[in-house]
Amino acid sequence: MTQPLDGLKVIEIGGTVSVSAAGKKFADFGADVIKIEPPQISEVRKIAPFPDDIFHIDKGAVHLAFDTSKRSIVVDHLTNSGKEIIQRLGSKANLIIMDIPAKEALDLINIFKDGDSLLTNIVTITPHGMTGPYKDRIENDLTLFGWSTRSHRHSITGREPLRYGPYAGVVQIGSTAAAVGMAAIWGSRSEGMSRLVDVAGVEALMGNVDSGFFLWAVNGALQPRSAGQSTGLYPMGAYKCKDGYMLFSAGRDPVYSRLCNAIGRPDLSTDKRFTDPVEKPKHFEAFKEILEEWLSTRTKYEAFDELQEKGVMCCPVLDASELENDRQSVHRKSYITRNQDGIGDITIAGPPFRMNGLHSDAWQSKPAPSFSQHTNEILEEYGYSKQETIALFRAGVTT
Amino acid sequence: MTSNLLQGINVLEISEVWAGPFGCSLMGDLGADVIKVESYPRKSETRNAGDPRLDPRVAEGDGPIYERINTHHHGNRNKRNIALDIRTSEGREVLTRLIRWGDILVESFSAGTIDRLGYGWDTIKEINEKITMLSLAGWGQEGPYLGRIMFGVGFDAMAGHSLIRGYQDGTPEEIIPILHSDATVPLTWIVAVLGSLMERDRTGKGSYIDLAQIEDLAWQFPGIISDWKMNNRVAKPVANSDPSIVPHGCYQSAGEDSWINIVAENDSQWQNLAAMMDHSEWAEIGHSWSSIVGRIDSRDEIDSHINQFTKQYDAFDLADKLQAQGIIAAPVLSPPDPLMSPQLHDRNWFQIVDHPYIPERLLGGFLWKIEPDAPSWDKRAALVGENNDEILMQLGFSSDDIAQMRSKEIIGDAYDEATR
Amino acid sequence: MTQPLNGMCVVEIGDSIAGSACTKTFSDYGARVIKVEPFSGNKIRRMPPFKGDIPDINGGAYHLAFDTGKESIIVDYSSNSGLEVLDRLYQLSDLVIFDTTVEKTKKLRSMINGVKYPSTVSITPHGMSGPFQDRRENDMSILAWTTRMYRNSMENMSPLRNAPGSTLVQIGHTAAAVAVGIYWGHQHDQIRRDAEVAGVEAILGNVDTGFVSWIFTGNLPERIGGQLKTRYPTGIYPCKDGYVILSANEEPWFSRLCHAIGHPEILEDERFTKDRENNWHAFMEYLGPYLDQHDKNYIFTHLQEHGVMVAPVLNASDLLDDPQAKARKSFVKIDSAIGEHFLAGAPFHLNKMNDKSFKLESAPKLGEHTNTLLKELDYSKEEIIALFRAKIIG
Amino acid sequence: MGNASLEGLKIIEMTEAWAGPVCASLMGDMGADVIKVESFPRHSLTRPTSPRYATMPGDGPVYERDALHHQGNRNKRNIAIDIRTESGNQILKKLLSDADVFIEGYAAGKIEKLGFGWKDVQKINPNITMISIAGWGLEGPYKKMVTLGAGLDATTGHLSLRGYPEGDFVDTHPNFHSDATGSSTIFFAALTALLQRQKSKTGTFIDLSQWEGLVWQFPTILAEWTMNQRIPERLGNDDPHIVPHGVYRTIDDDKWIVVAAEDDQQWEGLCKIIDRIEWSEISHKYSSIVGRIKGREEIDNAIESFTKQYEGFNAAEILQNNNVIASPVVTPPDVLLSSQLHDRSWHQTITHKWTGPVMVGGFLWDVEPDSLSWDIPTALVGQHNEEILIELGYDEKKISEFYTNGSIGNHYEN
Repeated sequence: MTQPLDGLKVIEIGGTVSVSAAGKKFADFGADVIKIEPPQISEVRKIAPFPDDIFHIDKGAVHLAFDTSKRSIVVDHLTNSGKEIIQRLGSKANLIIMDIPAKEALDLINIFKDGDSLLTNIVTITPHGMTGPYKDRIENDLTLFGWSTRSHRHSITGREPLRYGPYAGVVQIGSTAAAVGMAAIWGSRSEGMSRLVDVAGVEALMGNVDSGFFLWAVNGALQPRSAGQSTGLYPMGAYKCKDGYMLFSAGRDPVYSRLCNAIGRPDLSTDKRFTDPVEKPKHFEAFKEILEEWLSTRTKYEAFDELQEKGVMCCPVLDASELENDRQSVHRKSYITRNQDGIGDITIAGPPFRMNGLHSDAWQSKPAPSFSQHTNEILEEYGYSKQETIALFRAGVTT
Repeated sequence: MTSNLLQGINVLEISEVWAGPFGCSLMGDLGADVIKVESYPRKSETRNAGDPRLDPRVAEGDGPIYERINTHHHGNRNKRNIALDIRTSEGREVLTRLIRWGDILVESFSAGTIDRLGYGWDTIKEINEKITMLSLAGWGQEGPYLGRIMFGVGFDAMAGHSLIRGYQDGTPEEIIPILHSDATVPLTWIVAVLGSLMERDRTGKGSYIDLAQIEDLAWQFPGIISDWKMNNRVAKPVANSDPSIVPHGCYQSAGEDSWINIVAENDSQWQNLAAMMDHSEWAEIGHSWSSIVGRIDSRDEIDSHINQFTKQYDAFDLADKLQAQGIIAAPVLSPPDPLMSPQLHDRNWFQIVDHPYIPERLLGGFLWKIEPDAPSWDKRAALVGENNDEILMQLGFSSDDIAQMRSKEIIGDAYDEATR
Repeated sequence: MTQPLNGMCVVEIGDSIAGSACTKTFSDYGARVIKVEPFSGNKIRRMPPFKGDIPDINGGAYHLAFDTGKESIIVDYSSNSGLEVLDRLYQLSDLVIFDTTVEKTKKLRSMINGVKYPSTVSITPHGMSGPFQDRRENDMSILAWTTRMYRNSMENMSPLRNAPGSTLVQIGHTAAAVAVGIYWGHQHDQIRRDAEVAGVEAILGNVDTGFVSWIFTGNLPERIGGQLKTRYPTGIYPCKDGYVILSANEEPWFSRLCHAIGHPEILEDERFTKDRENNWHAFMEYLGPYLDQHDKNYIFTHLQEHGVMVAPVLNASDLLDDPQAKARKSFVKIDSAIGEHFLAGAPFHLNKMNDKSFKLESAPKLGEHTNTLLKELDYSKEEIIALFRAKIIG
Repeated sequence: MGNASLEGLKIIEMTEAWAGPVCASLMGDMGADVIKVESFPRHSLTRPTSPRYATMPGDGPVYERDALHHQGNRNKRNIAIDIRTESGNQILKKLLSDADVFIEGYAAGKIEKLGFGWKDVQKINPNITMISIAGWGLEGPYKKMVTLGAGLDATTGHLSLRGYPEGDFVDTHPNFHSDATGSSTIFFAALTALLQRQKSKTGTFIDLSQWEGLVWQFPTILAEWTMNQRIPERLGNDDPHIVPHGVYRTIDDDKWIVVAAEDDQQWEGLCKIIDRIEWSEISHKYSSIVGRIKGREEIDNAIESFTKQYEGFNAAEILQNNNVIASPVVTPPDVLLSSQLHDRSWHQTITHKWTGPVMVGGFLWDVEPDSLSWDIPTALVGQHNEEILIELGYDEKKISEFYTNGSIGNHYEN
C-alpha cells in the first residue's frame, strides 16, 4: 500500500524539537525524511522523560514520538565537507527544513542558490526571523511563548504569566513550518519554482489565533487577565465534581438553558440574576454553588454522559493516567503501544488525522532511528565510496 | 497579489470559529481560491457576540456587531463569502455546484451533522469524485462520543494538557481555558489536504479526511503520556520552570504587572548572567552554583536573587542587555506590547487593514515570509454575503436567478442581530 | 585469582592513540580504566580499519584493540559543570593520564592539587613548555622529528615513516612506564607527582635513532634501505618463497652463517677478511643460491640451529598460523562490538603462561558507562539528566 | 639527586643490546639502585673491540666509546663478573639475595644452565621478581631461536607495512622498534609484579616475549586480515583517508618536510599559505575531504611547489602558525637546531672518561617535583666492582683475589 506522501524527500536540519515536529507528519505519511543531526547530539534527544529517569540519546520520549519513520544521519554542517554532503542530499530533496542560527542558515541557503533561483524549497525556522535587529537572538520554548502574548493573557492578573505545557510553543512553530513547507512542495509541483520560506517563531505564534494581540488590536481595550473560571460568562472553566473536574463552556444560550434543564433547575434559565448580562457577573458565586452541588454527586464521566446527552458543552479534565483508557481513545486507537528494539514498550499518539478510513495505513509510524543509525546507508545511497565514507568519518564530519 | 504556491486550488469552507476558517485563510494567504459558505439566515456562531457592552471580542464602531467581532476577523482574511441557506432546494443546488467547483471541502460541524444535512462523504464524492473532504469534529467521526459537542477548551482538558499548565501551587479552577487546538489544527490539516491532493495525482480520486482535534493535540504532548507509561508518573504543572535548568523562569520587571522570562541553559550563559548581576563569583569554579548540579539544588534562592535584579529594569531594556550577553531573555508581552518590538516593525510584519466597520488599526501579520512571492492581505475579512453575486455568476446563475434567491432569502448579506 | 593491578583506578583524558595505548596495559592487567571522551568520541574510535569498511564508532580496529576492558564516559569539560564532574573523577582515581592539547592539559591539571588527588602523566607532542608547545602534530610528523624517518629511508627517495600509528603507540607506551613508576612512588613516599611525556623527546631519547651515533662519530647514517652492503649480511634478503631478515654481519654470527650454508672457506677468503666492504657481490655468490633454494621457514629453522640470527618476513595472513604464536596463544579471540574479533594477547606473562593476571575484555561503547559512573560519583537521577540536558555528559 | 619514585628498589640487570639495558636505565632515572652485571670475559654486542660505524674516534678502549652502548646504560652501576666461575657465581647469588628485580636477557634455557633459572633464583630470594626477555619467550617452538629487534619487526608483520609502495622489501630499512618499545614493556612488567607482591607477599617470574611485547602495537595488521581478509599494503607516507598527508621536498637538497591537513580547518589554513585559497571555498571540489582524496597528486604538487621555496624548519613554522600539521624531517645534526629542545634544556651534556664531554639526547619524560637527573654516565666495564663487592661484604683482599682468578674484571682483551 502506498502512502499519500510516497516519493517525497524531505531533509531536516538542526535536531531541535521544532524541526523534529515539522518533519514528523511528512515521515509518518510516507515521505522519505532524512534527519541531519549535529555531531553533538540533537536537542530533541536530550529531552526528558526517559525510561526510569536514566538518560539515553535514543530513549527520550520526545525523540521517540517526533522522529518516527525518519532516517538519521550525523553531519557537522559547519564544516565544508559537511556542507558538501548537505548539498548533495538537499539537491535531490523536495524540501529542506532547518532550525539553526540565522547565520548558519544563511550559509546553507547559499549552497542551494543558483544565481537568483533556488535549487530546492527551503524553510528556515528561527526565533525572530532571518532579518531585523533580533535575528541573532537566542530564545527557547519559554521565552518564545512570552513573546506571543499568550503567556500574559492566559494567566492571572498580578501573578506571573504562564506558558503552556513544555514545548507547546516550539511544537506549534514546527507545525507552522510543516504546513507552509507542504505548500511550497505543492507550489513547485505545479509550477516548478522553489521557494525560500522564513518562519519566525514569534510571528508564527503571535500571528495565529488565540493570541491576545489580535483581539486587542481589534477592540482596542485591554482585558483583565481573568482566572480560570469566568465570572462573566459562566459557567466557563473547570468545576469540581465527585472525582475530579469538569470543564464547562456553557455561559451563553442555547447551551446555558440546556445546562439548567439538565441539572433540574429550568428556573435558572430565565432567572434575571444569571441571564441579564449586567447582573450575571454579580452572581457568579451563587451559580457556582448550585452547579458544584449537582456535580458533587457525580463522577466526571457520569456528568459528561448526562450533560452531553442534553447538549451541554462540557467534558472531563483528564490527567496522563486517564488518556489511553478514555473510551474514545480506545475506540479510535488514539494511542499506540509497540515494542521497540533495545528500548522496550513505548506509547505514542496515533495519527493526527485519518485519511481513507479510521484504520487505513496512510499513516504508518515506524520506530524513531537511533543516533546516526543510517549514516552509512545514506552516504552509500548518495554515491559516496567506502573510502570517502571512512575519510568523512575519520575527519569527524560524519558519525 | 499574494503568494501563489496554492494557485489553482479551490477551497470550499463550511466551517465555524477558527480551526476550519483560519486554515482556509492560511490557504488563501498561499494563493488558493477560498469560498466561505456562511450560515444564512441563522447568524453564524463565529459572528455571535454576547452583549457588546460585555463581550470583549467586539470592536467599537457603529456597524453591525457581527461585522465587528474579532473571532470573525481573525479567521477570515483572503476568502470570498457567500451567505447561503443550504436547507432550501435552491440553496442545495448552489452548494452542489460549489462542490463540483471545489478541490477541497472543509467542514467542522459536530460529527454526523453534515450527514443529516445530506452532505455526507458518500453524497459529496458522488457529486465530485476529485474533491477531498475534511471533517474537523473534535472527537472525530466515529466512536462513543459521536454527537457530543465541544470546542478547543474542552479538547485541551481531555488531552491532558490543561492539568499541566497551571501554577505549581494552583488548583484546576485557576487553569485558564485555551484554544490551542484552534491554533494548531489548521497547521495539521493543511498538510492533510495537500497530501490528499498529491495522492489524487496518482489515484485520480479525492479522499475523506477525518481529523479529530483531540488527536491532533495528543501527538504534540509526548511528555504527558510517556512520563506515565515510562515512569508511572502523572505529570504535574511545572509552570515556567524546567526540572533540568536553573534559572528558567518568569521574573518581575519594573512597572506594574510587567514581566521578563530569563533562561540560562548552560554554564557560559550563567556566567554572563552572574556577571550582569554583579555576582561573578557565583560562576567561578569552586562555587557550587558554577555547576548546573549546584544550581538545580538552589532553584528558589537563585530565582529570588534574579527577581531582585530584574525588578529594577524595564523588561524590553533588560532583555536587550541580557541578549547582548548571550543570555536567553525576553519580555513577557501583554497584548499591546508587540507594537513596541523594533524587530516586528523592521520586518514590516504588522498589517493595516481597511474595513468599513472596524477602526483602522495595525493587525497581526502572516505566519511566514516567502520569497519570491510574499503573502499579502488581499481580502479583508468579508462582510456576510459580500461576494454572493460574483460567486453565483461564476457558478453560472443568471442575475434573475440571483435576484430570485435574494428575494426568497436563500442568499442574503445581513443578519437580524437578534437571531441565535 | 585477582589481577595484579586490581583496585587501581586510572582516568584517561585523551584524544589520540597515545593515551589509549598508555592505559590499555593497566586495564588488561586489572586496573580500572575510565576513559573520558568527547561527544564525538575519542579520535581513536575513528581510526580504520572497520569491518567491511563500514565506519562504526564502536567498531574501529584501534579502539577494539586499545580500549579493552575500559569504561567510557562522555564529559564535555570545556565548562564548569564538566570540570566539576572531572573533579569528582579525579578524587576517585589513583592516576590521571592526559593526552590532549597543552592548553587543555594545563587547565585540567591545575585542578589537581593536594593530598586527595592522584599523580598525573601528561602526553603532548612537544612538551608543555617551549616555543613549539602548541604545535599540532600527528603520528608521522612526530616521527619526522626523531631522525627515524630520515634514517629509515633510501638515498634520493623521500624519508619514510614506520607503520601508521606506531609512533603514537610508542609514546603512549612510554607514558605507561613512567605512570606506573610514579604510581609506585606515590604509594611509597606519598608524594604526588606530575610526569610529562613529550612525544618527540620520548622517541628521540630512546634507542634506534641516529642522533647519538652521529654525536659520537659525526657520520650520518647510511640511507641504504634494507641491505647494508659494507657490513653484510644484515637486512632483508629475498628467498625462495619470500623474504628473510638476517643480522649476521658481526662475529660470531658471520662465521656461524658461513658454516651453516656450507661455505666455511669464506672465513679464510682474503676478499672477506681484508676487504669485506667491497665484496658484497662476491659474498652473494655464496649466500644467494642458498637463499634461492630454500623457503623462509626452512631458512629460519636451519640457520637458527647454527645460532644465526635470522627471521622470516611475515605478513598479516601468516601471523595467526605462526607456530610460536599458536603455541603461546599470542592471539586471543574475544567478543566485541563487531562480534568475534582477534586481538594480540599478553605482552608478558606473570608466573606462568596464560594465567589470569592478564585479561582481555571487550572495548566499551561510546558513553556506555556514563550513567553508572555518575551514580557512583553521587549524582542524583535529576542531576544526571540536568547534566545531559546541558550537553555536559552523554 | 634526581627523581625518587623508585627509591629503595634494587635492580640487577644482566642483559645486552638495548631493550633490557634501556629499561634498567629508565629505572635508574627514577631512583632505583640499578646494578648492571656485565658479561666477562666475553664482551657484549654493544661493546665492540674494534672500531665500527658508531664508535667515537679517540683514545681508550674501543668498547668504552661505542654510541650503541652509551645509548642504553646511564644511571646504573657496573660490575663485570664471570658467573661461570665459582666465586662469580657466589657474587651473583649475593647480589640477587636482596634484590627486588632481576632482568636477564640470555637466549631461552641458557640461564638455567648457568644455575640461575627461576627455580634457583626463587630459592636465593623468594621475594624477587625475575624477568626473562628472550625474543620469542621461554616456551614454544621458537624458544631456542636467537634474534635482534629487526627479526621481531619482520615476524610481527610490521616490516610488511613499512616501505615505499612501489619498492621491494629489500629496500626497507631494518629497524629496532622492539628495542625502543621493549624497555617500557619490561619496566611496566617489573612494576606490575612488584605491585602484585604487595598483596601476594611473594616474588614473581615473568616470561616476556619481546615478540608479544611488540605485536599488540599493530592492531591494523591483524584486523585488516581478520576483519576484511586483506593483507595491508605498504602505504609509504600516504594515508588513504587523509589528503594531504605526505613528505615534500624543501629548498635544500635531500631535506624534507612532513605536511598533513586532517580536517577542513587545517586544509583552509594550508590553502592560504600555498596561495590556493579558492581550494577551500565551498564552491571548490577540494573544499571537501571527499574531493581532496580524489585530487591527491595535484594537491601534493601544489604543496611541494610551496615547500621547495623554504628551508624545512621555516616552512614548518609558517604552516604550524596556520594550524597545519607540519614538521621538518629531522636528520641527526638537525636535532641540535631545535629551539624547542633547547628551550626545554632537553639535551644532556655528560662527561665520560673516554668520550670526554659530549652532548647526548635527554630523558624520555620529566617529573615534578623531583625531576630526573643524569647522575651516572655510562659506566666503564667493571667500574663499580670494588664499591659493590664491599657493599656485599667482601674485603680488599678477596676482591684482588677475584681479579687474579678472573671471576671479575674491568677490561676486555682486544
